[in-house]
Amino acid sequence: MSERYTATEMMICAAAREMQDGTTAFIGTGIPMLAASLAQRLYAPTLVTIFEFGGTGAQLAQLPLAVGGSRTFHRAVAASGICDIMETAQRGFVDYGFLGGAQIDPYGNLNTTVIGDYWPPKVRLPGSGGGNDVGSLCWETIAIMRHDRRRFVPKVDFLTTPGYLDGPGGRERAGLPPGSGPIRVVSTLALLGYDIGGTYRMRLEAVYPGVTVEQVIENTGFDLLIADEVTTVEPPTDEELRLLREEIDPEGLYI
Amino acid sequence: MSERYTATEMMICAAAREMQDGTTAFIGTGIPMLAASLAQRLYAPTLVTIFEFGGTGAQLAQLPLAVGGSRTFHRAVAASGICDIMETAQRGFVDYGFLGGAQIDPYGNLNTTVIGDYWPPKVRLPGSGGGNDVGSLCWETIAIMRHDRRRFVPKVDFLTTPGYLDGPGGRERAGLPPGSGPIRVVSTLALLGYDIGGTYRMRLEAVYPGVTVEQVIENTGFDLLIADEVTTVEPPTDEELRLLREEIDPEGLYI
Amino acid sequence: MPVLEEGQGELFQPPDMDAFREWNRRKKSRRMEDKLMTEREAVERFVHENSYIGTELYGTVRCPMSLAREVVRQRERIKNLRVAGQGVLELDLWLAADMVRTLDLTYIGLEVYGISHALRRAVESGRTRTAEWSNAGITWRMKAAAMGVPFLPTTSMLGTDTLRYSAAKVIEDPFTGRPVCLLPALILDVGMIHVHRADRYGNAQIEGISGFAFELARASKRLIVSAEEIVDSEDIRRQPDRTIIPYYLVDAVVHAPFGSYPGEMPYTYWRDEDEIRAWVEASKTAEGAETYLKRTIFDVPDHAALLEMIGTERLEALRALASQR
Amino acid sequence: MPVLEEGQGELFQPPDMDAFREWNRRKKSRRMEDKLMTEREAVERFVHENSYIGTELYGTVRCPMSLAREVVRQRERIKNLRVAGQGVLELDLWLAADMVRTLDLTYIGLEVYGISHALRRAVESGRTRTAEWSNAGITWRMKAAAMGVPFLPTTSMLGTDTLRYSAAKVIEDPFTGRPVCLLPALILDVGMIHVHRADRYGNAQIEGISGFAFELARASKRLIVSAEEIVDSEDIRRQPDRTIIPYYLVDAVVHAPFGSYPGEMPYTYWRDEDEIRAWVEASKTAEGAETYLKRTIFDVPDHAALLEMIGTERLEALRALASQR
Repeated sequence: MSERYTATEMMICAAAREMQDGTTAFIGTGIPMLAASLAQRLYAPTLVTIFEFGGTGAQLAQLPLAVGGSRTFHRAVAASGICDIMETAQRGFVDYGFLGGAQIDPYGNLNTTVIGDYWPPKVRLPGSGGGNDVGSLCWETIAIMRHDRRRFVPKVDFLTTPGYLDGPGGRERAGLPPGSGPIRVVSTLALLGYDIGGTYRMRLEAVYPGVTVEQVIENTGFDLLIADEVTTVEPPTDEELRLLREEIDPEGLYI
Repeated sequence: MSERYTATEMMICAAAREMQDGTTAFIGTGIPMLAASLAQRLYAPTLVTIFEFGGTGAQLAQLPLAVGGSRTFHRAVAASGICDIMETAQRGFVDYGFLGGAQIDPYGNLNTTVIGDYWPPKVRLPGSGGGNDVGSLCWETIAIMRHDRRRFVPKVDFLTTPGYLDGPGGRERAGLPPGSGPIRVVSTLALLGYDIGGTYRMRLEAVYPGVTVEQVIENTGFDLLIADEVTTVEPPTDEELRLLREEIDPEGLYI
Repeated sequence: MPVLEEGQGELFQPPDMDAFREWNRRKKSRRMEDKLMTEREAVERFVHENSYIGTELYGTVRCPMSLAREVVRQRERIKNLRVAGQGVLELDLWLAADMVRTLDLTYIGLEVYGISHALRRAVESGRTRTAEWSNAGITWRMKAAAMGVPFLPTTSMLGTDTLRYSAAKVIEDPFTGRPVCLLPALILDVGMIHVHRADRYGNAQIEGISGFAFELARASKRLIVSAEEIVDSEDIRRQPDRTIIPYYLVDAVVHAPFGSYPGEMPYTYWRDEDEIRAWVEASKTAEGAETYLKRTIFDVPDHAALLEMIGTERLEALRALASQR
Repeated sequence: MPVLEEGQGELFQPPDMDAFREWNRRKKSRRMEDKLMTEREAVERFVHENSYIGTELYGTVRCPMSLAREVVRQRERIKNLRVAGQGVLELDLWLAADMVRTLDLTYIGLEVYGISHALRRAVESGRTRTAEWSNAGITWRMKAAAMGVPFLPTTSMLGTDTLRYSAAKVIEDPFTGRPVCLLPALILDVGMIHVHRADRYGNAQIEGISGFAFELARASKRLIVSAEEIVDSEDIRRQPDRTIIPYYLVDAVVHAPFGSYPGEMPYTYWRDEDEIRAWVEASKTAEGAETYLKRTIFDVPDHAALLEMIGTERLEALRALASQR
């Protein structure tokens, strides 16, 4: 990868470009906040940010440090509470949600709970938080992941947040909302999607500049589907980098 | 009955005297509002009034004309909504509720829905309103009734609001909260209670001045239990009448 | 954990949450679009024959009466309404106008003025079919839809004919083993709410009790908001914690000063007792009711014309009587 | 409609709504009594060994940190807490102080600063037992208790290990036939909430998002409210529509300016990043954490003394950085 930008910056830009104007997006702490800020400035000025503890439609003048912090409802159209927000998602009003995790499997299931057995765990992770709710209730989810074989695993140690569960029809059988599910993984190496309507397994769609398909395959712990045409993602533009570094995260908290 | 006061005035005073200080009372339109106003002025200064559509702890300076009107939350401690109020009752925070109806039976079940068959009805009445909820969820209920044989009936045409249903254990069997139920009927002739812990049937406890036990029995369409000692209710005091007529309902809407 | 009891009442609107989700995904824009329009346009666009509709709060308090009257004004086009009902003047007008075919009924009456004559005529004649609910029951049904769940449990309504003539079900609670009543979610085709202020996108704020505005707004596939005052969005964004209805729920915003007339609007104006009494008298007979509707609705082109008919003096007097904080 | 699936997680607090009703009837006064007391007194009176407790909002935002610290200060008396948990600093302190025996866990982490070391030590050693829930799941459990119902349905958590290691149950929805997850009501022995203003009886109002204050307040058998400002009841009664917690829910009112420190209080003061980082560093080891607890809690008699230690200058600087409306 070029030295003009870091892998994290590439990932933030790739995530920002996924956000569509005129949609609602459930935003969690970290990278999604930076991506949403960038998207609002460049690609999706009317993106409606929705924060777990009550902020809807805030103007993200400054980077929030916490999902309930005052910056998540700065000049918002509504400041309510977690129930209203989660019920809004449950009612089908939230188009996108962003997720992260320690592990992801071919069906987009995520683990943020434990490494190893549940009890006692080898490594105790933070838990579901709003992750399971986002994965259950938003229409489409985008996972943001560091790309290596310890994280892209055939089977997650603990299925915290639902992707397509055990594959075709899995979500519907479990009672999750029909027509919902993961659509995208933005990793540190590539953009991936899913074979929706078919096997529902993860598929490599595009690589970052300087990354090869083989590198992605090597760093993935399960058999990846490969798109007929794997494209190369545009590198971050100067404007994207300037906004990220000077306006969005000038203190360098995340980048 | 004396000409110094009307049957309605006697009933309001009797109801007001039932209200205990430091309790919460769910107040509906009409007589209960007058009784609550009178009670707050004389007997229960810290009575907390609770109105269906959101008012809690209002200062009843003027008589409300509607259960959602601004007078029901005038200088209240909280102005919320119907769900909060009804859930507060469901959680066990509302001590008393006042009810009325076209018919009442020996177990205190009330009808405010139809006279005759359900479909098509001979007379269509307003429906449950909050009545069923009050009868289900408040700890104790007090019915305010005009006393005649058409209203005090062996079996209500339609069981809108639960009293003791079919008698001992009826409420618990149905799933209603244990330990709750009707405790009192304030009629135009008498004060009645229930044989709680025994048959749960209605029992005459006290008559109004000038009313005989026989008159009450004659005007009741079912066999009344009679208390060992039927007392006589104190007539309205001058102060009660003055407050009612001059301060609480000076326009004579109800009295 | 079998179903212990099933209400025999008709389920006028099924609790299909998957379809509601799909509707909210496809039919509700997330963009801040100008939705300002007149009562006429809002009702023309969103209220149709056989629509399932409901209003908040209550006929004599913060009720969208200018919208309720417009519904009557378009009677020739809108027939056979299905209605969620606790009401006073608003539902009374619709019943008197013979527009209501089915009714999820909780309470319809004239409060201090007693029972509703319009309700009696409509139901006793068999023209309006009914199912029974308690006030909390029907509001919790809206709350279920607002929460995006197919039902909510309650310990209310159990053991009564109210439940028997509803479409609720009783099951054994799998955690405690006790019987519990399940209320099916109620999704309205059209909801109507009157508020103190809204911006032109639909962000709306209310003063005083909120009744069931929160729940009805979120339970409605189409939502018409009328407002005493249309404010700049900046006013909303300065106090986002007062927003009860965010814009994306809203399909039409109607500027309706005195929109709750002849009912009251807390902190804004008091009710017009003479006008309310006029309806109480007129509605005692079908003919009287029709004459009243002609005088105040059919012969009056719109809400502004009605206010003109009432006169500034009378309206200002009501404003002077407004409740104080 | 059989139970399709049962979570195998432990149900640390059973959803006994009849007992909760009885408690609310017998133990909660309806009188407006003066409940003003210190953190020490409030914690002494209401938090006990084995208590099931919870806080709102979140360690770095409007969280009752002065109360959370007082709980640690009384560690010798209070042991084996059971905790409802989504948290940052507040739960981290309790975990680091080894006071938490069981945990209904949703998320514990340090947000921008990564995973919680205190959580890892407590759980990986087996000292703290856990059950899993989602954030919405645990809040809806409180909402069930707040509504007075034994459970609430949701379409969240289905199909996952999160459900498998929770105490939720899956049934077939009797209205639609689809699987639905039932969350058992969560009744807390003690809830703690920090607000912008309260009167001495406990009527409390919040600015900005309300998080889950509404639900937690109503789900708690005992409720301790700390407030930036104690106001006259007349201030409450002038805007009753802002009251989120009415007095009768409240058992103790604590005047705690900078009560959310080192977290932020919307519109009032910003977070102290240096202090938060100090905890992140200190908590990496058990010894470091204990040293931090000694310096900021055990060696400091009360909240006022801590503020004095922090110093007026630093606090005023945080006030100057407060978010604006």
